Order: sequence, then C-alpha cells, then structure tokens
Amino acid sequence: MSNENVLEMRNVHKSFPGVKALKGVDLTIKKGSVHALMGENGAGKSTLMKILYGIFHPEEGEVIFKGQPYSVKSPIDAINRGISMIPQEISPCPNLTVASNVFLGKEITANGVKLLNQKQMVKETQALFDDLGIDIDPSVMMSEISIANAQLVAIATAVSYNADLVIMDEPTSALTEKEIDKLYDIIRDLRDKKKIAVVYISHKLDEIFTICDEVSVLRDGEYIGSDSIENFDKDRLISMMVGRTMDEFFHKEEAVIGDVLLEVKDMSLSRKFKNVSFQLKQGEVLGVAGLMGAGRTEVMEALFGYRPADSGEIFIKGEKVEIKEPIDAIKHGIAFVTEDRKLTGIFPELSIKDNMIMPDIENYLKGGLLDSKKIKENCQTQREAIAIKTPTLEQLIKNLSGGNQQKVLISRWLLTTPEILILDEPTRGIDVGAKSEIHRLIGELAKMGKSIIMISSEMPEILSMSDRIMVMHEGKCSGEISRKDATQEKILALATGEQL
Amino acid sequence: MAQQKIISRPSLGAFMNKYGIVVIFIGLCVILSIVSPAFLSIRNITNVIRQVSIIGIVSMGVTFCIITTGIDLSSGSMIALISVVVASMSQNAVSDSQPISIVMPILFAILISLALGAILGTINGSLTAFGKIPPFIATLGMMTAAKGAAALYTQGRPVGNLKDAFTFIGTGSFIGIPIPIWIYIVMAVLSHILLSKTKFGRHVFAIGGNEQAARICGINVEKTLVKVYAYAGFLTAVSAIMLTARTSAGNPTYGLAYELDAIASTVIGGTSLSGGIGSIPFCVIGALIIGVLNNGMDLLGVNAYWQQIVKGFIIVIAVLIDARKQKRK
Amino acid sequence: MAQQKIISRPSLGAFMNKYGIVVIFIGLCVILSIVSPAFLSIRNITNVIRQVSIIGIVSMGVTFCIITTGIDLSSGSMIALISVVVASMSQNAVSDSQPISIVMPILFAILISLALGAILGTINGSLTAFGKIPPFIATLGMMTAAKGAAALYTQGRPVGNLKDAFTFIGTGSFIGIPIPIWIYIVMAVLSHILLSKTKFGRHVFAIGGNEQAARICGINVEKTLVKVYAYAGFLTAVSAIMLTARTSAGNPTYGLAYELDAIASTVIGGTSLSGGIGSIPFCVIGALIIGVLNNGMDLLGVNAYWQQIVKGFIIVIAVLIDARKQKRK
Amino acid sequence: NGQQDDGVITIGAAMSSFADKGQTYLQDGVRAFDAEYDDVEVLMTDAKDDPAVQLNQVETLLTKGVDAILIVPVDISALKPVFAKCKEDGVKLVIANRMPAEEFHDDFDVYTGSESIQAGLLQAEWVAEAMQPEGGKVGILMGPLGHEAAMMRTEGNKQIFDKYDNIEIVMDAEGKWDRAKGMQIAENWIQSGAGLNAIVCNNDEMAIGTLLAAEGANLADEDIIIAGIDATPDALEFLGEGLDVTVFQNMNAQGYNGAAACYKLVKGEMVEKWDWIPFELVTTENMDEYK
Ligand SMILES: Nc1ncnc2c1ncn2[C@@H]1O[C@H](COP(=O)(O)OP(=O)(O)OP(=O)(O)O)[C@@H](O)[C@H]1O
Ligand SMILES: Nc1ncnc2c1ncn2[C@@H]1O[C@H](COP(=O)(O)OP(=O)(O)OP(=O)(O)O)[C@@H](O)[C@H]1O
Ligand SMILES: [Mg+2]
Ligand SMILES: [Mg+2]
Repeated sequence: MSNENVLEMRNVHKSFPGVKALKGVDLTIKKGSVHALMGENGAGKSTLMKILYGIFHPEEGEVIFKGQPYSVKSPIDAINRGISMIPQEISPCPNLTVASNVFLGKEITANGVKLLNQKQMVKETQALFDDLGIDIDPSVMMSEISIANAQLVAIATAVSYNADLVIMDEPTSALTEKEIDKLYDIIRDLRDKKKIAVVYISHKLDEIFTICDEVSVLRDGEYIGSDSIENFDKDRLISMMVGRTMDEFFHKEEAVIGDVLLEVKDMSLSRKFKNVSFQLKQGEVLGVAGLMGAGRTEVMEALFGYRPADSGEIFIKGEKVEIKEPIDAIKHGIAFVTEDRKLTGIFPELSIKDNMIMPDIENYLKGGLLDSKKIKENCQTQREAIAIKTPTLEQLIKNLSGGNQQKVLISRWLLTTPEILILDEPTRGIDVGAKSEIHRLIGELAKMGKSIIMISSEMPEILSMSDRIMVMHEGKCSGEISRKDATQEKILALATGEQL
Repeated sequence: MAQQKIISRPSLGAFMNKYGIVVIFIGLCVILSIVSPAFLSIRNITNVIRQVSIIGIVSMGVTFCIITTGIDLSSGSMIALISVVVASMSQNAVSDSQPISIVMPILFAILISLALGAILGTINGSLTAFGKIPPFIATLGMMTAAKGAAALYTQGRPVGNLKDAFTFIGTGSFIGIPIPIWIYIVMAVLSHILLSKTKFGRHVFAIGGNEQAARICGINVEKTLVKVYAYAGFLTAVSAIMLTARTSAGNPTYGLAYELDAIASTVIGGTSLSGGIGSIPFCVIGALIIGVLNNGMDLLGVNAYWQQIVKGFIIVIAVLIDARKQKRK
Repeated sequence: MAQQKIISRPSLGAFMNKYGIVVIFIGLCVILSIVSPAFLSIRNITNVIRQVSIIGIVSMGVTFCIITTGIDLSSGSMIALISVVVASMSQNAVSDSQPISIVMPILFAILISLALGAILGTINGSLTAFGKIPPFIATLGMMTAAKGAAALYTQGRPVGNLKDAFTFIGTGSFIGIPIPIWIYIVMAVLSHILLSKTKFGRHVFAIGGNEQAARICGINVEKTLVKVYAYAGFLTAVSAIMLTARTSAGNPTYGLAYELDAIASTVIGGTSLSGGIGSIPFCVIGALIIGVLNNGMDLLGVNAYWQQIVKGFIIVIAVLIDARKQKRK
Repeated sequence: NGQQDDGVITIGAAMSSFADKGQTYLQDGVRAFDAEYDDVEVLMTDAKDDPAVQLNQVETLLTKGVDAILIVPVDISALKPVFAKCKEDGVKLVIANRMPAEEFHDDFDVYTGSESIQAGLLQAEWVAEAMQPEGGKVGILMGPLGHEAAMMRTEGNKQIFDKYDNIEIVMDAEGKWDRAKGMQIAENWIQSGAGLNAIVCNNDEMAIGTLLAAEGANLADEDIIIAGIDATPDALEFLGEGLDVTVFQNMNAQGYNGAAACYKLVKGEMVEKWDWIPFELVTTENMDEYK
C-alpha cells in the first residue's frame, strides 16, 4: 500500500434481505484530500460509509486504514480508530442541549468523581463553534434550533473528534448557500491545515466541482471508477453515474398561462410569516425561493389547512374559500407534496398502492368496501405514466429508493386530479436521473394546464423550472421576478432582504 | 433503477417471516395432542374456542387501538361494569334478593349495554384524541373509574337471576356449535372487513404508520381515533354480555386483568406496539395460542403456580421467535 | 441567524408549563387541609410520606424505564416475589409454622434480595435490549412468571415470624423521622444524581430521545438498557424489603397492581410515555399526589366505591391539565 | 359413568384461588384425602378468582372424564352452567366453602362448609358486646368489592351493628385482603380523628395490618378493638397483643370432607347432603386450642 493513501477498501460485499447493496466495491482515499463519492439513489454510497463507521459489517472484503487492517464493530470503535461521520439522516437527540449532543458518548466528567462537568462541555462546545465560525448557543435545547443549524451542529460534532478521515454524507441537504460556504471553509481548513481526508457525498454537482479533489463513482452497488476532478466535466460524471448521457436540468418549455386560479391575500401566522399575498395562474409554475427558515413551508402549510393561518383570505377562481383542514384544501383541488418525505409523506409500513390512494379513498369504494380492481388499475396507470421502479405495487414503500418514494408521493396527489399542486423541495436528496424525470413531469403537468407552486432552495432548479419566482425573507414576501428577468444574483439579494 | 432488484422468491425465511406464529400455534397443538389424548376431541376443541371467544373479541378491539399506536387498559374493568349493567336489566323478575333488578325485553338490555360500551370507548377516544392524553393514561383512568362504578352500581354484589333467553347467548348452541363461537366468528369477520377492506381501516393504519402524513392526506385523525376506541368499547361490551350470559351472573369482580391477556394475544398475533402493523386473523391465532396453552396445562394437570410461570415464558418466547416482531418500541 | 428569534419571556404560561403539576399538588393539599383539619398535622404528613415511599421508590425506577421509551409492568409481581424471599431469610428461628424459614444475618438477607431484584431487572432489560422484545411484553411475561414463582415458593402462604432487627427497617425511626422516609430520600437523591448528573443518565435521555443518534455517537444502547432495568429491579427490591419490614410479613399476594400506581405517578410527574423526558423530583411530586389523594379520601371517609372513581378522574385530570404533557404517543 | 377400568376414582377439584391463604388450607385437606386413598386421583385447578376461568376449568375437567367435581365457587351466583354441565355428564357435584342460593339447592349433591355470613355475625356480636355499655364508632375493612366472602362477612357485621343504637359504622374501605393496604387505610383512619373504637376486618391479614397501624400510632390494646376472621397462625400470634378476636373456619376439614363426599358418592355410598362445618369464635381464652 502506498503511504499516500489513508484508506483502501477492496472487494467489499454487503447484502440486505432481498438486496445486494455492495458487490465488490473498491475505494482509495488519498491523505489530505477531499474525495467525492457519487452515484444514484441506492447506489450503495451510504452503505459503504456505514461499514467504515461500524454501523454495518461487510460479508466480504478488505479495508486498510492508515496502513493497518481495519475492522470495527461499532461507531465508538471507528471514532477511536480515527474515522468520524456525519450521517445522511441527521438525527440529534431533541431532548438534550446542543452541547450535550456534541459531547454525546464522550461526555466530560469531573476529576475523580464520575459526575458530568456540564460547564466544561458548554465551554468547549463554544470554543469549537467559535473556531468553525458557527453562531449557535450551546446551551439551548436541540429541539429549538432549525434544521440547518442542527446540520451545522452535526458537522461540528464530526469535526470535533480530530479524526484522520471525516465522512460527510449529504451534509448540505438542509443548508442554504450561506451555510454551504461556511462548510467549504471548514473542509478547506481540515484538508489544508490539518491534512485530514474527507469523503464527500452529495447529489449537487456544483458542490463536487467546487470542493472535491477526486471522484469515485458507484452504480448499482458496483464500483465504476475513480479519477481526479480535473478529468471530469458534468456530462462525463453524469454518464458514469447513470450509465447514459443526459442533461442535469430539464428546461421547462413555455406553457400557455391562463387566468388567475388562486389568490392569497394578506395571510399571517404569528411568529412564522406576515401579510403574505400572491397569485397563481392556470398552467403556471410559481417558484418560491428564499433562505432556509424564510417561512415558505409554513405559508404552504397554512394555505393547505395543515397549520391554519391566523388571518388572511384565500380565493380560488375568484371565490373566497375557507380552508381549515387539509380535507378542505383537497376538496378545492389543492395537492401538497411536503418537503419531508419521512415526517409528513410516506406511510412506511403500507404498500405503494395504499400510499397512493390515501387522500381520496372515497373514489375507490364499491358498496362501502374498497374496490381492489379499481385501485390496481389506477395505481398501475400512474406507475407507468411516471415510471416508478418497483417489482410490484404491493411492495412496502419503505423498501423503495428515495427518488421512487418521491414519485409515489407525487402520484398520490396526481390521483386526486388536483388543479393546484404544491411541491415543497420536490427533489431534495434525489439523484440526477430521478431529478430530471421529476422536472420533466412538472413541465408536462404545467402543459396540461395544472398550476404548480414549487418551493426550492436550489437556485438552478428555481431558475430553470419557474415561470415566475416569488422570494421570501424572514416571513415576508420580499419580491417577485418574472422568468426573463430572473438571475441568481437578484434572487439572492431578495432572499437576504436587500431591495432590488 | 437498478437497485430495485428486490428478490422475492418464496424462501423458508420469508414464509416463517409471515406465518411463524401459525407454525408456533400448530406446533403447540401437536405437542399437546401427543401428551394429552383428550386435547384433540371435538368437545375439547369446542371448549377451547368458546373459552377463547371472550378474550378473543376484546383483543380484536385492542388490535385496532394498538395499530393507531394506542392501547386499551380499560377493557377488563369495562367488562365488570357492563356485566353488572346487563345483568341488572335481564332479570327474570323484580326481586329483592338482587341488588338491582330491572325487567325489560332482553333485546333492549343488550342494545343499551352495547351502547354503554361504545360510549365508554368514546370517552377513552376523546380523552386521547382531543385531550391529547397518552392512551395508556386515559384508559388507565377509565380502568380505575369503571371498576369503582361497577362496584358502586351493585354495592359490590353479584347480580344473578337472569332470564333464560339471556343466558342462552352464553350457553346455547346453533346447529351444534355454541352461540359464543358464532358470535366470535361474526365479530372476527366484521372486524377483519372493517380493518382491511374499508376506508376507516385504511385510515387506522395510516394514523398508526404516520400521524402527520395522515393529517396531510386529509384524514380527520381525532374523529378516527374516537371511532377506534368506540369500536373497541363496543367489542368489549359484546364480550361482557357473552361472559354474563355464560356465567348466568354479572359481577363487579369480573374481567380482572383481561386487558393484559387481550394485549398479550394481540401482540403474540404480530400487532406491533409501535403502531401501523396488525391483522385480525393473526390476532385470532394469538388468542388461540393463549387459550390452548391454558387449556393444555389444565388438561395435563400442571400445578397452578407453575402454570403462571410457564405462561410468562410462553408469552415472551412466542414474541421472541416471531420473526415479524417489530423493533423495540 | 434570523430563525433564532425564539421568545422566552418568563410568562405565567411558561411557569405553569414547567411547574403546573406542583401547582396542582399544592392545590390538592390546600383543599384537603380545609375540608379535613387532620390533614395538615405533622403526624399525618409523616404518615403520607411513609405510605408513599413504597410506590414512590418503584416509580423512580419506572421513570428511568419510561425515559428510554420503555415500561416496567413487572414491579408489582417482583415485590411479591422479593417480599417472600426476604421474609423467608429473615426468620427469627427455623420454624415449622412458616412455609419456608431460613435463619441468616439480616444484612445477607437484604443483600441477596437486592441482588435478586437487580437480576430480575437484568432479565427484563436483556429481553428487551438483546431479544428486541417490546418492553411491554418482556415485563408482562416477567409479571406473570414472578407472581407464579412467589406463590410457588411459599405454596401461596404468607411468611411471618420476622426478626425485629429486620422489621425495624419498616417501623423504626431515626431522629424522629421514620426509616422508610429516610430510605425514600436517599433513593430519590441517588436516582436524581444518577439521572441528571452522570454519563449514564445522559445516555438514558439520549436513548429515549433518539436511539439511532445514541448508537451513532458510540453509546452502547443494549448495555445501557440492561442497566436501566437492573436499576429499576434494584429499586423494586428496596421497596419490597421496606414493605415486608413494615407489615412484618412477606406474601405472594403483595404488590398487586402496584405497577399501575407507579406508572401513574411517573406520568403525572410529567415523564413522557414517548420517552426522552422526565425527572426524579417531579416523579416524587407525582407519587405524592396519588398518596395524598388516597390519604385524603380515607381521612374524609369517602365510600370505597367512590374512591376508585375519583382516583380514575384525578389521574386523567392531572395529566390533562399538565401543560407539559407530551403529544399522544 | 362411574369408576374407570383401573378402579381409580378421579375427582376434579376446581378451586377458587391458590393465592388466597385460607383456601390453601382447604386445598391441603383435599390433598390429604388424596394421599390417604390409593384409589383416588385428584386433579386440582386454580381459577385465580375468575368465574369464567373456573367454568373453563370445569369444562376441561369434564372433558378429561372425571367421576366427580368438587368446587369452591368463585361466584355463587355464577354456578348455573356448572350445574347444567355436571347433570349433562352425569357427574357428581360437591360444593365446598361457599353456599349457593336457596333456589339451587336441588342442583348439587353435597355441600360442605358453612355460611359466610355467620362469620360476620359471630365477629360483630363479640365486638358489639365488648363495646358496651358506651358503644361507639366502627370502621369496616372489606375484602375485594364483589367477592362473596367479603360481601357476606360485611353483611353479617352490618346486621349486628344495626341492632345497637349506640354503635355507628362511620368508615368502610376496600383493603383487598391485603395487609399493607389494610395498614395504610387504618393509619389514615386513625389520623383522621374520627375516633374509631373498633376496626372490624373481613380477614386476619387486614386485621394484622390494622394492629400494626395502631401500634405505629402508639395506641394501646385497650384503645381500640380489632377483629379479624380466619384464625391464621400469624393472627394467633397477635391475639391478645392488639388483636382481640378472630373467627376460625376449619378449612382443612371442608377440603377433606368435600373430597371424601365425592369418593363416597361415586362409590354409591350414602352421604348426608348438608355437612355443616361451623365457625368458631377464637379469643384469648380459647386460643391455645387452635395453635
Ligand atoms: N438497513 C437496510 N436494510 C435493507 N436494505 C437497505 C438498508 N440500507 C440500505 N439498503 C438498501 O441498500 C441499497 C443501497 O442503499 P444506500 O443507502 O447505501 O444508497 P445511497 O447510495 O446512499 O443512496 P442515497 O443517495 O439515496 O442516499 C439500497 O437498495 C437500499 O434500499
Ligand atoms: N424549532 C423552531 N421553533 C420555533 N420557530 C422555528 C423553529 N424552526 C423554524 N422556526 C421558524 O419558522 C419559520 C420558518 O421555518 P422553515 O424552516 O420551515 O422555513 P422554510 O422557508 O420553509 O425553509 P425550508 O427551506 O426548509 O423549506 C422561521 O421564521 C423560523 O425562525
Ligand atoms: Mg445515502
Ligand atoms: Mg421548509
């Protein structure tokens, strides 16, 4: 083994009941480099990293770390050997303080006695945050900070172990541009000053080209190849990942835009958003941009009746409507694909079919009982229309990849034949292939005359998909830009509260 | 996408995964019929099913509750209360020897009792759905209060002297099969259809699987929960009526710890205490396992103290080797 | 950052949020001392605390279990088993009138009993941690088995004839305060430190808050869970010893439904059944509420039937108006 | 029906509870009979105080083909199905310890035991006399609400006390046969300042709890009358040292006689229908006979 390399994995195999997740994967990481691990959803990236972190154990394969054979039983072993990780699903303990989360598993105890030294932990956490330029109070409860901040805490925690290899599994999925820049600084600092290697997993190609030195690609549990970043361009990277060439972003065609279908007037919800007004026209895609925490989700939740607003009016086709509960919204032809698949989307233990029919079971009743033939027909049509990859519709949704889960959720709402479709971060955490399919689908729906509201934190997505862009800042509408005028700079300016 | 090669060849593992508990049940029956020849007689089998019917019907309601991530601790006490209420209304004649005696057509007595069960269930459901009290506590409160109410109603006495037309429900037969078994079958079919073939049933699973998502899908979570507990209360009332008819008396001491047997049956039948998973046919198997176990140990003359120890072990072991078991809650 | 505008002015709402249950407790005491003059006497207060100590100590163990999203249904039966074991080992003399009589220094008898409690707890913990059985079922199995074992050990009879040195634990006083109260205080302080000031306690909260996160941070979830149930078993043993000493006898019928009172105390004390939240001082308040309620109703001579009904209501109401209550589990 | 081929008579003994101490003495009596006769086999079941379980067990015993059933009914008003089943199978039925209502007196072969109410009457009579001439206030500690013995003993107490103008029942509570629970309630009663002159308990365990509470509150033996029922060995230890009176019921004899009646009935011998085993009052004067 060359002592250039901090880690070498050879011929790693891992299977789960019914799935062969890794089929002989190799991976070599150079010391002090940032190494991108790329692949579609379900390619096996997280599985490979979880093996390094002691969460999974491979059936076969060899791992050399810092020149020594490496095999760990649990995360604590991995940390002790010098590997730390930010897991893909950031999962803090909401009932503990930020400092306690950072020190979880390595609590500082007072000399002699075994009692916790809370003060010292807060102090050290503060020092760590200062060092990384993170502005979070270490003594507040984890449940009180935003998702973005929780992500930063997870990053800080992983860095705090002083490991030789830090694994970051989609660390930016909940971050906005500002925080991503901060993360870049942290990574550069690790690489250049401390000579620490970083494995970086992301579905956002821009990030790869900004921060990574080398790239390895997995596809379907197999190792496809590695190279240094200079030898890649986007097209080559995508074709390695998906096995064919394609565009990263689908560019929506101009659709015929009709009359105003939905109008929201002066909607407010205390401490969340204030006096939000906007219009949505038939066949239009309204992009909603803003920084994390701007209140976009809350506006849509209020519109949908999930978290009713304190005040404001909603008009559909010019008529005033009362929406107190989601069922009211559904009846008015509104559909809502939420941003958090796990929390507010899927019913993990139910089949794809059951997941699809949930909002409008009424339509599948025959004599009071469910009509399994009709359910099957409708779901089958939908499955073919948007190409959901699954052996059968009886499959439990939890067994699908993220992209396919997202498609099932979109199908769920399309089956209600909505006029207005709200999509909140429809492609978060979804690979390039699936993303482009979802974009194409949005385009087609608009063409069919559906009206779509799309919240997205990804600038290119907003720019390529929207007919009109509404920008929010701290719970207020800070401006609207039409498709032709829209630029990244203008959106960012509005999102950070500057006037145009 | 390539990752969807989910292999589904029918392996032994997959079979055990799905029907492990049935295998356990059959194994238990085989062992018992070997060690005790009386076990496999038609008469004994009828006996076992009739005995199981009471807990079995309660456990179907518990299955609904548990699927929504709830629980029902009040069923035992509700049986006590409803048993004295129905007994007091099914009297042969107004009599001083009984603490309470009301004479009315037994159909009314039964309807009133079923309604009472549903109302008590509705209270449980409202406390947990609207009051946001954990169902464990809401039904614990009901458990305590209903037991007291039962004793208060009769001043702690049993109520006998029941009409024959009423006791027929517990002791009679129809084409050779005891009425309680018929009722058990009807309730099982009804509950199965309700749970797996109706909108309501799907909503029950949805709430248990992901309450937030259920709300987004336009499901009225509160109303559904209330219905679930009301249905559980209704089934408990059915059970109480059967018990009263079978023993020809109502008694405020009835139903002691039935809720635990019902919950054990449900969980042995593979319903996950973390919600979202469960089925009525398996719940029936779960209840039969407990029933067969009790019957078998009596047939074998196992010492009463050892019976409890064995039962404790079997509960744990059945759940331990059931491959479908859910992760720790 | 903009989203950190979480307002935390110390409002009445926030206060009630945190100390609502203390207010309920004080309210209850005020009402009782008005309607019953005997309530506020030093003697009665000592009385109440001594009575509460037994359930109170059990409920502290239950608090640990519930914080990890677990539960312990076995404590009542474990009290029965340990009470007969410790009684059989604390005999004045070998005697034929007792079902089992062993003479040994009481220190040994106590240590063996505490160890037995911890071992039974360890079994509970191992079943749930390693066997992945839901704790509700693991401890339900233990509940059934331990009750049977207790009856088997003494053939269903009580064990009396205990050494005075032993009964002193339950009946004696030290500087004017009964020994059981001292033990309660010591156990409360010990448990409080363990839960809120040690690494172990921190890990207990972490597991309850997010088991996956705890695992990823290198916490040995299984080992921690086993320790939690072992500690609960140890506290149950302490309680069983106190009860035995206080009544000068062990009996396999002891402890009936104590687990429910202990769980109710814990939840009234604000511990969330969905895990991750709980504290020992509030658990003590919860137990005192139930204790004061029982005492007050006896003082007032409330009819036995009504006592249960009132208790059921109070359990529900205390949780209903406790603003800290967690969402439905 | 009748004897099996091997000449062994099987008796199904459907007991109410193995966890109830008094009942365990009755069960000992049954076992003693079983041990004495080689041609007898006893199958004993434990209904855990649940009438439905008892019914199940009777069914199971009949399925096994027993020659006679000896039953200690959990609930005397829930015996109808048992009568029907035994008649159907032509099996002899002996009832022990708890007497069914009069309307059922033709439905069984032998009753061995007494009437629960008698214990309550005897106990209360002694207490009422001891309270004279001043009279005073009484508290009653009851067994589980709805339990036959608890109900009838309390009923007996009330019948007697109602006869005395100067005696008033001011408290009653459910001590669930349990010493600890009884002790807790007694402590609270003593604290309440209600000034009870006597606490009458449905069983000895609760009476012992009461006297421990009285001791704890530094009440002297003379300050309060405490009465129990069962005359358990423990209770006899305390008799005269706080406990004033208890009532003996020869449980062992009930079990033994019950089994014997089954045996004779199956053999076709003549047996008296009513085998009364009376209650006996136990005080300091006669306590040595019961030790
Ligand atoms: N715990 C598990 N049990 C069963 N199957 C699993 C488990 N974890 C992962 N898999 C399966 O293994 C395969 C690889 O999953 P993995 O999470 O490694 O993909 P990934 O490349 O990280 O995808 P993504 O980009 O969506 O995060 C998938 O088919 C997945 O369904
Ligand atoms: N845990 C919390 N407690 C209180 N307020 C919060 C919390 N998290 C967020 N908020 C507030 O809610 C508002 C909106 O937050 P949210 O993150 O949902 O916005 P968003 O624009 O939808 O972001 P996203 O890009 O994630 O969709 C902000 O004003 C934020 O300060
Ligand atoms: Mg992944
Ligand atoms: Mg959002």
